[in-house]
Formats: sequence, C-alpha cells, structure tokens
Amino acid sequence: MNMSKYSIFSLAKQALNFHEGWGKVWRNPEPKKHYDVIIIGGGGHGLATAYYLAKNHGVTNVAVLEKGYIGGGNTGRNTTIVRSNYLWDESAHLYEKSMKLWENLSQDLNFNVMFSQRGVYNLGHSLQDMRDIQRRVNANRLNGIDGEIVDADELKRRIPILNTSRHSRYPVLGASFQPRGGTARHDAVAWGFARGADSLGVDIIQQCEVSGFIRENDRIAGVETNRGNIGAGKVGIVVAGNSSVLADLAGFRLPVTSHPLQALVSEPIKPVLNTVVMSNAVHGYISQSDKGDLVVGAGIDSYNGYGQRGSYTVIENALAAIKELFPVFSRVRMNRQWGGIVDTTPDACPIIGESPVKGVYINCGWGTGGFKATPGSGYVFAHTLAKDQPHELNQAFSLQRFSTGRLIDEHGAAGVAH
Amino acid sequence: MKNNRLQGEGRINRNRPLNFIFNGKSYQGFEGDTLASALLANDVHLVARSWKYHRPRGILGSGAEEPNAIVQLEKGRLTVPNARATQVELYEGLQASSVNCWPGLEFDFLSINSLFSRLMPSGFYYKTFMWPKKLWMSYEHVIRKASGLGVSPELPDPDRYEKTYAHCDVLIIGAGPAGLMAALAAGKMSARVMLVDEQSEFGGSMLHSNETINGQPAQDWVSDTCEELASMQEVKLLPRSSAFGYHDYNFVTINERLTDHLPTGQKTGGRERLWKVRAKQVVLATGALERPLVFANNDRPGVMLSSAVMQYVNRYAVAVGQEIVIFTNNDSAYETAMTLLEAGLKVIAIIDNRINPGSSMADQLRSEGVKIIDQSVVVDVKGSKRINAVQVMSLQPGGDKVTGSVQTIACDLLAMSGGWSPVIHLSSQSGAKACWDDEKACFLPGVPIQHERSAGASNGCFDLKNCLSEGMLAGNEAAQQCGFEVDASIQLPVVNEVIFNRIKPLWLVPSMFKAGRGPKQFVDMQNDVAASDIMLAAREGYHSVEHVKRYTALGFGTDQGKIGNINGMAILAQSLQQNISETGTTTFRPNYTPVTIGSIAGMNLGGELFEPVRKTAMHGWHKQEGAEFENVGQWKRPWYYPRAGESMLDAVNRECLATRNSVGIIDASTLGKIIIEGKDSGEFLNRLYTNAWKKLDINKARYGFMLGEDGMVMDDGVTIRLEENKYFMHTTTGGAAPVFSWMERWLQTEWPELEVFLTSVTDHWATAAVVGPNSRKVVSAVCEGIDFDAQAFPFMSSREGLVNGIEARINRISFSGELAYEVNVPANYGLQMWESLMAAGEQYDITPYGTESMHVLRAEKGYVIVGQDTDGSVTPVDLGMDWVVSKVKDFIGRRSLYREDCVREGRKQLVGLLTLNGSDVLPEGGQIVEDPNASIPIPMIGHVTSSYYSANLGYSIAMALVKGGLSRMGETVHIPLADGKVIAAKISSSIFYDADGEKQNV
Amino acid sequence: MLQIPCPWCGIRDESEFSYGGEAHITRPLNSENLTDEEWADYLFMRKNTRGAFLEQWQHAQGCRRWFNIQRDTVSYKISASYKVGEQPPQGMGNEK
Amino acid sequence: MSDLQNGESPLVQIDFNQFEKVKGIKLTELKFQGHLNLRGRLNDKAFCKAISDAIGVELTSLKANTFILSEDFKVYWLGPDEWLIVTPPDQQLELKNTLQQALQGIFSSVTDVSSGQTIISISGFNARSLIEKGCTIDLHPRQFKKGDCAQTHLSKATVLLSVVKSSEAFEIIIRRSFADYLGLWLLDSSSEFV
Ligand SMILES: Cc1cc2nc3c(=O)[nH]c(=O)nc-3n(C[C@H](O)[C@H](O)[C@H](O)COP(=O)(O)OP(=O)(O)OC[C@H]3O[C@@H](n4cnc5c(N)ncnc54)[C@H](O)[C@@H]3O)c2cc1C
Ligand SMILES: NC(=O)c1ccc[n+]([C@@H]2O[C@H](COP(=O)([O-])OP(=O)(O)OC[C@H]3O[C@@H](n4cnc5c(N)ncnc54)[C@H](O)[C@@H]3O)[C@@H](O)[C@H]2O)c1
Ligand SMILES: Cc1cc2nc3c(=O)[nH]c(=O)nc-3n(C[C@H](O)[C@H](O)[C@H](O)COP(=O)(O)O)c2cc1C
Ligand SMILES: [Zn+2]
Repeated sequence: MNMSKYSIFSLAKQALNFHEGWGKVWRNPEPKKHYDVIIIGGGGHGLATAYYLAKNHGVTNVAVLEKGYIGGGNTGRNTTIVRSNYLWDESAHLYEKSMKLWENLSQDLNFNVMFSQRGVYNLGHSLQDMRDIQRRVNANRLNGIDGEIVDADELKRRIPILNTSRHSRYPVLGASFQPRGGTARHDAVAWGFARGADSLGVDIIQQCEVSGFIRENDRIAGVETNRGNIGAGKVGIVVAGNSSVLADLAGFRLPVTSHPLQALVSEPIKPVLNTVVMSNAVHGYISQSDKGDLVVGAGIDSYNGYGQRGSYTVIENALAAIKELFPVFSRVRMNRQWGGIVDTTPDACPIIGESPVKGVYINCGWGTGGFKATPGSGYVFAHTLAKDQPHELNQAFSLQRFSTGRLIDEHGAAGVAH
Repeated sequence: MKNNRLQGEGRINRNRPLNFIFNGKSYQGFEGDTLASALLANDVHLVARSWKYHRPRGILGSGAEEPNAIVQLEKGRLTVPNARATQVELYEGLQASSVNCWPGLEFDFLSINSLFSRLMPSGFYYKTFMWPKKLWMSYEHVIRKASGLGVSPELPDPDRYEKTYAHCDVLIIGAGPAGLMAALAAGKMSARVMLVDEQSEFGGSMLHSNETINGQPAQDWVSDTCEELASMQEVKLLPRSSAFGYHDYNFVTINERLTDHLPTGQKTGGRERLWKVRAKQVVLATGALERPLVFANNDRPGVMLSSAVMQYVNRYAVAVGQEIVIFTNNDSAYETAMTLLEAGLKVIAIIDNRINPGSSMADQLRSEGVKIIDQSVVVDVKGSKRINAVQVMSLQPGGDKVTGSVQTIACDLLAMSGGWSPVIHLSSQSGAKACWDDEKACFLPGVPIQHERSAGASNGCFDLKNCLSEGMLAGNEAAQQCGFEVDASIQLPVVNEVIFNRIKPLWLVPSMFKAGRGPKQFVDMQNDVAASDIMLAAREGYHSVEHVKRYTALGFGTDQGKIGNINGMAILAQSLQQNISETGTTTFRPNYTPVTIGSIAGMNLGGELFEPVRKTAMHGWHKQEGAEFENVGQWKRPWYYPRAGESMLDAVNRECLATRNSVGIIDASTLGKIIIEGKDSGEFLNRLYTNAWKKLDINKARYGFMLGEDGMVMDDGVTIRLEENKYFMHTTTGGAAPVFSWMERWLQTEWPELEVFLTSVTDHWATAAVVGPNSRKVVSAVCEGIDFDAQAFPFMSSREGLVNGIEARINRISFSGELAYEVNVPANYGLQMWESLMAAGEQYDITPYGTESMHVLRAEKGYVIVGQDTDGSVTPVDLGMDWVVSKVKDFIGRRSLYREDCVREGRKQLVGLLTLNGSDVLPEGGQIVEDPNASIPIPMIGHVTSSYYSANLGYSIAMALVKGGLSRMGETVHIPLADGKVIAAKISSSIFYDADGEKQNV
Repeated sequence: MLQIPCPWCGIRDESEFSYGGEAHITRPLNSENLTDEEWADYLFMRKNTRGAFLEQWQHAQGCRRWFNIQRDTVSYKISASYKVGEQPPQGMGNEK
Repeated sequence: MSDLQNGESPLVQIDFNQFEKVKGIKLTELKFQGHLNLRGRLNDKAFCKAISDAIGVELTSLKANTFILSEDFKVYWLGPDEWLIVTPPDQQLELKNTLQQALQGIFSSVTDVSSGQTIISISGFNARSLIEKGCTIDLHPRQFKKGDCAQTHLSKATVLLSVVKSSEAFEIIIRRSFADYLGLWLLDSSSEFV
C-alpha cells in the first residue's frame, strides 16, 4: 500500500512540490465480498482493533465498517483525557497497558497523535473523596502505576488559579495526581490508526451502516449493510453508544444503557492551564488544548438518549463547577457545545469478549471514559478475535460477569469520570 | 491623524464624543459607535494578526461574523479576551489592544511564520515533531505558546451574572424588518411576545438602509414600530441579547448584556443575564450574512464585506476608503456603490463576474462615472498592511478560468460580496435539516421539526417587501398556533419593489496560478485556512466535510465559520466533484456567538449558594461554639469542637473520653426519618430489609440493612414500631433522599397492592443523642412523663414524653455502645431542647461532639458506616453480619447473594486491624499486602476502610476489608505507605471495646 | 431540555423529574428458582432501544408519582404518558 | 399548649429587614403555622367522607395543583393521594387528633410536619420576576392563577408554590433544612431590585 512516510523531511520535500504529492491517508475502497474479520464501528477502538489484528496477528483481510465518517462517534467528541490510575487490579492493568501503548503511539503509527503527558489531577472535596484517593493511589503504586497524593496547599502552588479556599461550598481538600496522564489529539488517533491499518491492507469503508447479521447454522456468516451484504468469518462489534442496537440485531442482550454526555470548548486563549483537572464531586473536567481552547467535560444525562445532545442544566452545572474551581475563567466565553452517546454498564467497566452468538465478539461499555483505552482496547480485542480467546488483560471483562456477579465496581472510587 | 468621519448623520451622537485607547494610543469616537467603526473613523485599518501566520489583518465585517478584529478589552479583573471589535459598543475610556502579536501589532515577531507557511499546511503537525520522541513535550510547549488569541483574566471576576427562566407565546429572534413585523403582528393579537436582537438597537439592516417604508426613511419606521411595541403590555423587548442556543422543546437560551456598553465606573448591577426561555412558538428572523470572495490575499486590511462598507458609511458615518473598488457576483453590492457615491466617495470600478449585470442601479452608476467591469474578477491585491491596488483579470467564457492580462487598479478599499448566507444557525440547531438552494446559491432553513418558522433574509428572502410580508405572516401564524386571532387592522407597510438579478456563484476565484501555488486565498480567516488547505485535505483522502473541518480547522474559530464555511464547503465539493448538497454542512451547534462562563454558571455561586447548605435547628449553636463542620451530603454537620489551642486530634480525644466516661451530646438531626403507615407496613419492611419485622413489639427498635437488588449494602438504620401499623424508619444522612424515593418506587410500581403510606419527617424532628454513662441522669432531668428505669425503658425501645412541655420521642438506641438516648422534638424547639440538655448536663461536664468522635466511638465497637466501610461491592455477609440476613423470606437483593461470585471463597471480609506499634495510625485507604517486598505488581489483599487513634484504648484501631479476612485472625499484614514506609498490623476482630455489649445495657 | 407530561400535574420541566430507566420490568417472584443467568437478565439486561422506548420517570420534585412515558430516544419526542398499571400504547411493551 | 416564644423558625438566620430595601417586593414569613400531611385513597368513599365530615373539604373536588381555603385551613393538593393542611399556629395537634379519630380503621395517614417546613409570602410588582429567576413554571396570570399551587423547585430547593393573588402575591412552603438556603437565595436574587 502506498503510504507516504511522514517526517520533517517529507514535509520539506512536499513543500517544494506545493504539497501536491502526498498520498492518501487511507484508500476509501469499495467493500469486498468477504473478509476474514469485519469490525463494525470506525471509532478509535474499532480502528485500533483492525490495526493490531493486522500488525500483531497478521490478519489483514479485514474491513472496518463505519456508518458515518471514521472518528465521528465518541472518539471525535470526548475531552481526550488519558490516565491509567484505576482502582481495581483488572482495570488498572488494562488501562496501564493502554498507557504504555500511548507512550509510543505516534512513532508506532508514524502519525503524531500529540499525546501530551501534562499530568492529571483528580480533586477530592470530602473526607470520603480523600479516603478514596488514598485507596486508589496506594493501589496504583503497588500495581506499578505512577501516582501521588497532593494536599490543598501544594495544589495551590502548582495550579495557582485553582480556587482552594476553605470557604468554597465543597472546598478542595487535595487531589490524586498521575504525572504520566494527559491528553491526546482525538481525531489524530482515529486517523493514525486508520492510516496504519490501511497500510497493512485493512479496508476502511465509510458511509456503510450495518443493518443486520447473516447467519449460517448457528454461526455468523456476514453482515447486511446499506452497501450490500458482506461475508465474514468473524465479526467484532465496536460501536460504543450503539452497542445495544447491534446486539439486538445479532440476537443477544447487553447490560448497557446509552446516555448523552456533553462537552464544550471555550474560545482560544493563551496558555493558562497546563495540566488536566477533574472533579467528580462538583462535576466538571477541564484542560486546555494545544489550540488554546478550554475543553470542559460536563456530566452525563440521566435518561437514555441517542441524540448526541443533552439537557442544558447539565451544561449549567458543569460551568458553575468550573467557575467555582477556576473563578478567573468567568469572563472567558464558551464557543461550542456538543454531545456523544456513551454506553454505560452497571459496574462502569467495559465488556470485551465473546458474545452468545458464535463468531460475534463484542467490545463495548467504555462509557464516559474509553478514549484513554483506545490502543489497549484494540490490542486486547484483536488478540481475542485472532485467538478466539481473551487476552489475560481482558479475561475479567467478559459478559458472563453479570451472571456470576463478579463485577469490577469502578463506580465510587475511580471509574465514573473520564 | 486622518479623520474618516463623513458629513452625513448616521446613528452616532456627535454631541457625545468618547475617548478611547487602542494599542496604547488615544482616539476619539462618538456615542453609537462600535469599537470597529471608531477605529475606522480614525483610519485604523490594521487591527490584528492572524492566528497561524501572523499576517496583518483588518476589519472585515460589521457584526457577529467578524473573524479578524478580535481584541483584548480592558485590563485586570475586568479584562475580556477575544472581544469582536465590531460588536463592542464604544464607551468613554474604553481600552483595547490587539491579541496574538509580539512585541506589537505593527512589527510582530512571529510573522516570520508567514515565510514558512509553505511548511505549515493544514495538519502539518500530524506529520512531524515525532523525533526524537522525548522532545515532543518541548515541541508542544512551543506550539502551545503560539496558540490562543486573547488572554484569560488572572483574577476572579468581580461581576455578577443574573439568570432567569421565562415563558412566552411567541419568541422572535432578530429585530430587522421581518422580526419587527412579526412582533407587531403577534403583539397586536395580544400574544405574549419576546423580541430579541443582539445589537444595541432594533432595526437590523434597516439601520443602514437607504430604503423607504411608507414613504419615510426606513429608520423612522423602525423607531415608530419600536415605540408601538414598547407600549404593548405583553411584549417584552430585549436588545443586546443574543439567542445562542435552540434546544429541544422550544427551549432557547439568550444572553443579555446589561452593562458592557457602559463606562467602567458606571456599571452597576449584573453584567449579563441568561434568559432560559420556553416559547410556544419561535420566529427566526435572524437575517443573512454576506460572504466574502476567495482570491489571493483577500485577507489584507482594506478588503471588506460590501455590506459592512455600507453599514459603516450609513450607520456610523465613516468613510472606510476614499477610492473604492467593488468586487461582486450579485446585485447587493450595487447598493453599496450607490451609498458610497451619495456619501461623496469615489467608486472607481465594480468588478462583476457576471455577463452584463444590467440593472437600473448599474445604469445609474455608470452614468455617474463608475466603471462596471463585467466577466472579470479580482485575482490579487497589492499592499500588505493596507491595500493600495487590486489586480483584475477577465474570465473566459464558462467563467472558471481567467484570461488576458492583469489590470491593476489603484484603490484604498475593496468592497466584496460573494452573495448571502441566511443565518440558519438556530433553525439547524432546532433540528431542521438545512437544504441547498441552487438558484439563490445558499442554504435555506429546513422543514421545521419544532414549533418554529423562519422569515425574512434568514429564510432566503432578500428583498424588503417580502421580508416584511413574511414577517407579518410568521407573526400571525405563530400567534394563531397559540390560540390567538389575527388582528385585522394590521397593514403591511408600503415599500418600493426592487428586482434582483440572479447571483452567479463564485466559490474560488479563478487565478493565473494553479491552486495552491500562488499566494494564499483565504477561506477561514481566523484560522488561516486557505483554499489550498481544503484541496490538500481532499487530496489526502479526508473527504467528509466533517473530516475537512477537523483537519483544517475550517469553522473552528470564534466566528464558527459564519464567514468561511459555505465557501469552504463549496470548494470541497468542487475538489471532490460533488454538488454542494452532497457535501453538506457541518453540524450547527450552540453557541451562536460565544457566551461567558459566568453567564451560564449564573449568580448562584460562592460558599452558600453553589449548592444548598442544609442546616439543623441547632446549627447556629454549633457555629457559636466554634465547631468545625464536615459536609455530609448537602448537610453541614459539626465535625469536632476545638477549644482554644486544641488540635483536631486533641479535641477528638477529649470528646471521646468525655463521652465514654461521663456524657457527650451529638446533633443527630440529619438522619433520614420516614413514617411508614398502613396495615402492610410490616410486610413492606420485610421486603425492603434483610431481616424480619412483623414480630417487632410496639415501641421497640430494630437495626436493619437495606440492599440493592444486586445484593450490595445500600443503607442501614434503626426502625421503631410506633403502633400496630406504623413504623418510624431512620436512614443514613446521605441515604435519606435516595432511600425515600427507592421505597416509593417499589410501592408505586411493583407492589401497589400493599396498603402503605410513606411520609418523610426528616425536617420535622430535631434530634440530640445523649451518650455516655451519665446520659440517663441528663435525659431524665429534661424529659417529663417517662420512666427511665433501666427495666422500664430498656435498650432498643422508644417512649413518648415531654421536653419543656413539647411532645418528644426518646429512643434508647446507641451507635457508640454506651448507654444512650436519642431525644427528638419538633425542630422549632430543637435549640431549646439542646440548651436544656446542655444545662442539665453541666454538672456532668456534658461534652458536645462531632462526626469525627462519633466515627471513633462507633469504630471502637466495630459498627460499620455504609459508604465508608462498604463500597458497591460489599454484601452483609462480607461484613460478617449474616445474622441480620433472613434465611426464610424474600427481600430485595436476596437472590443476588446466591450468585456464583457472592458465595465463592476468598471474598473480602470486614475485620479489625491493630498496628503492631499502637501509636501508628493507618491511613484510611491504605492497601494491605502480605509481602511488602514482593516485586511490583504486589498483590493486594484488601484495604483500610476506617482508622483512628482511640483515646479510650490508648492505641490505634482500624477496620479493613481483607480477602478471606474472617479466617485470618491474628495474621500479620503490611500496609505500604506512599512515602515508602511500611506499617505492620495484626488482623483482629473488628470489635475493640466492650465486646459483650454491657455498657449499653446498663 | 425535555418537558415531561406528568399524568397528574401536566407538562413540567425535566428538572422536576428523576429517571427510572426501562419500564415494564417485573420483579420475578420465586427468584430462588432462577438460574444466575435468568436473574442477571432481570437485574442488568436492558432493551436500551434506539427509537420509541417505554420508560419510567418520577415526578420527584412534584407529586412524587412514578409513571411511564413513551419517548423516542433519538428525537426525544414524547408520544404518550400513562400511569403505572395502565397499558402502554398499542404495539408497545410486549416484545422482548 | 406549646410556647411559641421559645420556638425558633428555620429562617431565624435570615435578616428580613434587608428586603425592605428591595423595590416591589414584600417578603414576610408566616411562622409556626400548623402543617399536617394527609394521605388516603380517593377511591375509598369512607376516607373521603371522613375528611369531609371532619373539615368540610371534598377532596374529590379539589383539583390537582390547586388549594382551597376552608374555614381556617388551607388544603393543598400534593398528589393523587396526598394533601397538605395548613392551620393557624398551634391548631395542628387538635386537628390531627380530630382527623385521626375520624379516620379510625381507614387506610390513611396523618402526620404532623409543622416543624419541618415554613411559609414565605412574597408579594409586590417584582414578586413574579424574583421567583421566575429560579422557577421553571410559567407564572403569568394567564397560566398560574389565584388558587393554583405547584410543587416544583426554586433554584435548587424543592418548594410548594401557590398563588394568593395572580401575578402579585405568592406563598412558598419550604422544608426547614432548605429554608436558610432559600432565604439567602431570595436575598441574593432580589439584589437587582434594590
Ligand atoms: C463528551 C464526552 C467526553 C468524554 N471524555 C472522555 C475522556 O476525557 N477520556 C476518556 O478516556 N474517554 C472519554 N469519553 C469516552 C470516550 O469518548 C469513548 O469511550 C471512546 O471514544 C469510545 O470509542 P469507540 O471507538 O468505542 O466508540 P466511537 O468513537 O463512538 O465509535 C463507534 C463507531 O461505531 C459507528 N457505528 C455505530 N453503529 C454502526 C452501525 N450500525 N454500522 C456501522 N458503524 C456503526 C459509529 O458511527 C461510531 O463511529 C468521553 C465521551 C464523551 C461523549
Ligand atoms: N440585497 C440583498 O441581496 C439582500 C440580502 C440580504 C438581506 N437584504 C435585506 O436585509 C433585510 C433583511 O431583513 P431581516 O429582518 O430578515 O434581517 P435583518 O438582517 O434586517 O435583521 C436580522 C437581525 O437579527 C439579529 N440576529 C441575528 N441572529 C441573532 C441571534 N442569534 N440573536 C439575536 N439577534 C440575532 C441581527 O442582529 C439583526 O438585527 C431586508 O431588507 C432585505 O432586503 C438584502
Ligand atoms: C477535544 C475537542 C476540542 C474541540 N475544540 C473545538 C474548537 O476549538 N472549536 C470548535 O468549533 N469545535 C471544537 N470541538 C468540537 C467539534 O467542533 C464538534 O462539535 C465535536 O467534534 C462534535 O461533533 P459535531 O458537533 O459535528 O456533532 C472540539 C471537540 C473536541 C472533542
Ligand atoms: Zn406530578
């Protein structure tokens, strides 16, 4: 596949050529009749799965089917926070695998995903928050994940614009800090994986919506789409907010509900916030992008919704929280707001593995926090698809856990937030 | 300094000159000016540097669409980043400066970026800065330095932001001729009308129009109409108000600016007001925005929108140029030309891409000496910080290539018009899908899916007569939909009919260079997106318009593509050989124009108003006694009561000792309290709680555990049977509201056959728990009508009596293991009761204690706190409390307890921990390991949930959840701390004090 | 911002209500006879329909009644509101 | 029987004098009224009759989201099986006894919540604007008339709002523990009318 290698030299060379010689990032091919593996969903997770299938397992007769444009789902709508300081061993190891992949991703993909390890603070506002922070940071350190506990005075020193007044309604008592956490350029992640997968032979097919499954005996044989039927040996469903819809088409049920989750950005301003600050208690998340806009994450809407938009009270509350935490931003103006559809599970942890239908695999339930898992999720899901058995890192995340009761409850302690 | 002010009147008040400062220099303008018009009046054209290449930029437009003239307003606390000069009303003393340039606007260091612009096409950063890997953070540091426009204030905002809900029948957005007419129609029908416009005055384009209405200047009609509207009782007029979001169910958010137009010293009251409007019907009369034309160096100062030029001349009496060339593809620019001539300015030529664009105006202009050069285009301009000439070429037949020689025309201003784009933003936000109109070469509002309609230019109607009639129709229809009758007396104003010729779309102006090889032809000026960038994106395979937006940043700026998007999409369509409707638009989203965080956050901030502070009847007393408070849910609870010089630990130790040795008192009013009444109350409790309730005697109390249906502990508390069919339940403080609604839910949805009523009485009762060996003496001194004898009033029972003559209920229950009574009185008398108890306890040195001591005391007894000693993964069995779980009846969560995972070996169980060195206090949240020297990852077997120094015992105690903990008694485990220290502890029973429970039974 | 019709109070702003998820999930009696899978089905598995959906809400800050509505989860339009115990609109609620 | 002198309203910390500076708003507290929460089923004829006999109110004809004045009592609709009866100070226990007598053997519940809530009366030409700042209900006299009531939220507090005189005079019943918050909110919100 003719992929132009990206580098400062190729950039200079192309500049002389008025940038007329760049190859395509991906080919936009017509779908073939049959693939060994079809990945439904061209978000970061689906594309990463395809990439690692080809790269790590040599499975290259693969198509990624995307109903819209790739990266247009939650991948293109999230606040891009990356961290791995999860509480429970199972999650911690999975997200830490992802973190390690992030640390080499730009080089691996030859596409700068602008992974920026500016650190992530999770604020504590109550004694219980601080207990949870202790518990999580201690667990992280024993699991080999970087983390420290920072008290309010130290926080103030590091982030002078943060309001640490004791007279706040919910004063900041301290925070956990993961120095290796940060953000990444979300679109670049989708494009980089797509380009990487494409160059290894994967077909990326956009504007192709899966509307049904074809079965032979009790095994999957392919999918129906608006661009015709396409045969497949195996099918991986990686459609985030639409997981229940696809599961329903395939004939099984999921413990998933889809909710609107909103985010918003300000006008671009000169750098003032060089790290990521998150607060569950007052419900606001904020970082500043490399373009200068403040990226703010709002809360989740309580109701089910596939509308990619949510209720205004959620925005009001998020910005009230931001103003409470950062009173200096009050006069900064918000530019745009939008919503995604997040697939939440009862234990705030993903489901990765076999489905009840033979040949169909499911990767979903990342809810409000799966962007950070993009490479790791693709990595273990590719393994699961290629080997017909889970990678040790996703073993615990099977659909069966909802029957056995072996949930991995990331709710209270760490998992709710992005 | 050159003065560009014209003789004509305009709408400025020449009797009110205003002084202002721009980039450190003083200037003068007039009341009625915007910062932009005042700058132009002073011949300041260069106002900004562009974002990426730092090219000199001037003022392009006259309103919300402005991409270039972004300034920093004021300094210090009041500074405003990214204000659009075109929307800033001038006031005395205004200070503004250019953003994104260093050291200054005239010489900007980073304008060297322009030299490297070839190396920096869209998305270049995805292709580089990857080596060496370590350096990315340094590269990024530099990239970030260069990012952003204005600067954030460094100090908290002193201003106040008001917020209100509002309702109306008809909300009309935009007060141009269409909106005014709609308001008049609906208002006359006596509908409740709100009319909003983001400008300082109503009138929209009529404020600069040359047209007449009813034979008078349009401006007169505007003021008459406004007067009439103001006299209508049910009509609300909101100038300076931007409707910025159109949400579901006709919910529209409006930002009203109350004081931004006032001089700094004169601003009083709130700065802005957020209106959250529910309208039965909405009329969108938001007008249309003129499009620029995309040719080489079209971003130079001195190149402006034709409508803006006209507006500066007519509305602000400013000559933005003296020798003017016009470049257009439609007729509207001819009006500008007429205006300029009337103002005595020189129009040298009109360059029009159409063939013989004849109209009555064209003839008139020709007769006044204006050269009309048809079938031609401007291919480039000369001059950098201000243009001095334009270069013109003819078009080949077909119109997509230039031909012949370049004609250079000297001029100091180029007014351009690429046609008009209806402002369909709000319509699109409401869910209507915009549709492309080939004839008019613009997107029109789609079929409404909410109760809304568009009228006037926003509906693609570009002549005044029809704007007025569409407005009237929209007003009538909208009010009719609300049930009002059309007012027959309303008349359409009389205006002259104007005939327009067809626009000839001109998306990318043909040039002598192959696209991308000549000077940049800008599409999105704020983000420095050139036509070549869009073509590059298309060439590289970014075909979706959404990909192109994200790859090039087209439409990402503070103007959200108001200027560039349509041209950009059309250029993309051309590159992909699609038509524009196939390419489509990107998604329109709020905000229409940017809105302050302050405004959306609103006024309800600060210590007490960010979130309600719930207070008990004794709150004032606690405060007076110097209590430190803890947030528990929305409540403030006394945490501990430090005396002078005491540390928290000192205070807690004192409180705990006093309580165990004599008597303590704690405000327990915050616990949830629910009356459960009806003949099935016992049955209902049986289903809710894990244990059995029907056999509880009247006036007896029992402890219960509530589980979620997943079997995990949700809440706990003591419930008392008051009567045969009446129980009084206590919930945890945080659990009160959720538990109450949980109970209602089961009753209403699952078991409506049960005869049970629930009533919350949390707020009605104030509760003081009097705790300790001397509590009986204290309580019996205060409570009348109760026999406090140990046998007559045993542990876990309840009595009614009087306190100060007020009905009271005394419960002998204990959360500390001491003899204890909870005294409840109606909360109006709570303080009085508290003070009586304090007085009666004085001789025993009664000691008020807070939640911290309460936690210590209960931990000494091994009592759990739901939410601290449990998380969402703990069953009562894990807590070693299977005695509270009935084996015979069903209850919520029961089945879950028998799932595979809930019955497996090795679940985490609640145990006690005693540090080997009793003065070491474990951190709550400490992780427990068997071998602290194992290599990472070190397996963890549990964590510390509660931990305190116990003054009563003289050593520290802790509770922990440990894998298989109950069968590990006596084992030593290790708790590694963040600082590298490791504390060793022994697993023990979680009951540390008075294991037989004798103290509470005395 | 939704406006939700409470069967008793009429149309009120969404902020007065709390959400209860999918409607018409009945609690199994004799749960001890269920397998872990069957119990999990009741406990966790949800339709999560894209489109017309029957769901529960409580008028929490109003009359405190729980009730059901039919709402389209894409357009958010509400097409029916009915009390607990009443039948859902025709054609809804019986399919699994 | 009780000594009101020693009782303390939940609004004790709010300085009502401050409202005197506010234009177009008169704000007073109706302290220490009796509040009884009544539960019962309307399809239970015995229940309705008992209430009608005891206080002369036909609950079946009290429309949702309205209240009526009967003798000294105000009866508010709270839900299809729930009402609030507000009595003058100190009459609640007597009324509670009367009702409980009358409702013997009938599935019902009468609960004294007098100390659990209080009433704020707000009137004047700015009253509506003030309440609208935190209230999602349309308070226009065409929509929300004398005799109407609604349980809703005012900013972040749950309230029972009722109209004493259309568009001009309102009463707000607020839970005790939220009263201080609401008082502060009202003070803060009315500052623009000073
Ligand atoms: C506002 C917001 C903020 C967030 N913030 C963070 C954060 O800060 N950090 C973090 O880690 N996570 C965050 N998340 C979560 C994160 O975005 C997601 O978990 C993650 O992006 C999911 O990636 P994905 O590839 O699985 O899903 P998506 O990117 O949604 O991809 C799924 C794709 O499937 C496609 N699809 C659906 N149905 C079909 C069909 N029938 N046929 C074909 N294709 C189909 C969709 O079009 C979509 O492109 C946030 C989410 C939101 C909405
Ligand atoms: N000659 C032409 O080609 C041409 C093209 C366009 C318009 N026009 C003329 O312009 C006039 C259009 O009249 P009209 O009433 O439709 O529009 P208008 O432009 O006169 O008024 C629109 C008003 O809406 C306001 N507005 C827009 N968005 C808003 C928002 N979100 N919130 C608050 N206010 C907002 C603007 O400030 C403006 O005052 C007609 O006279 C028409 O002939 C002519
Ligand atoms: C991290 C992040 C930063 C963004 N920054 C901007 C921005 O600066 N300007 C802008 O207009 N949109 C910005 N967006 C929002 C997108 O324009 C868009 O709204 C979002 O991707 C959702 O897509 P949609 O609005 O097309 O549905 C940003 C989105 C994300 C996820
Ligand atoms: Zn209701």
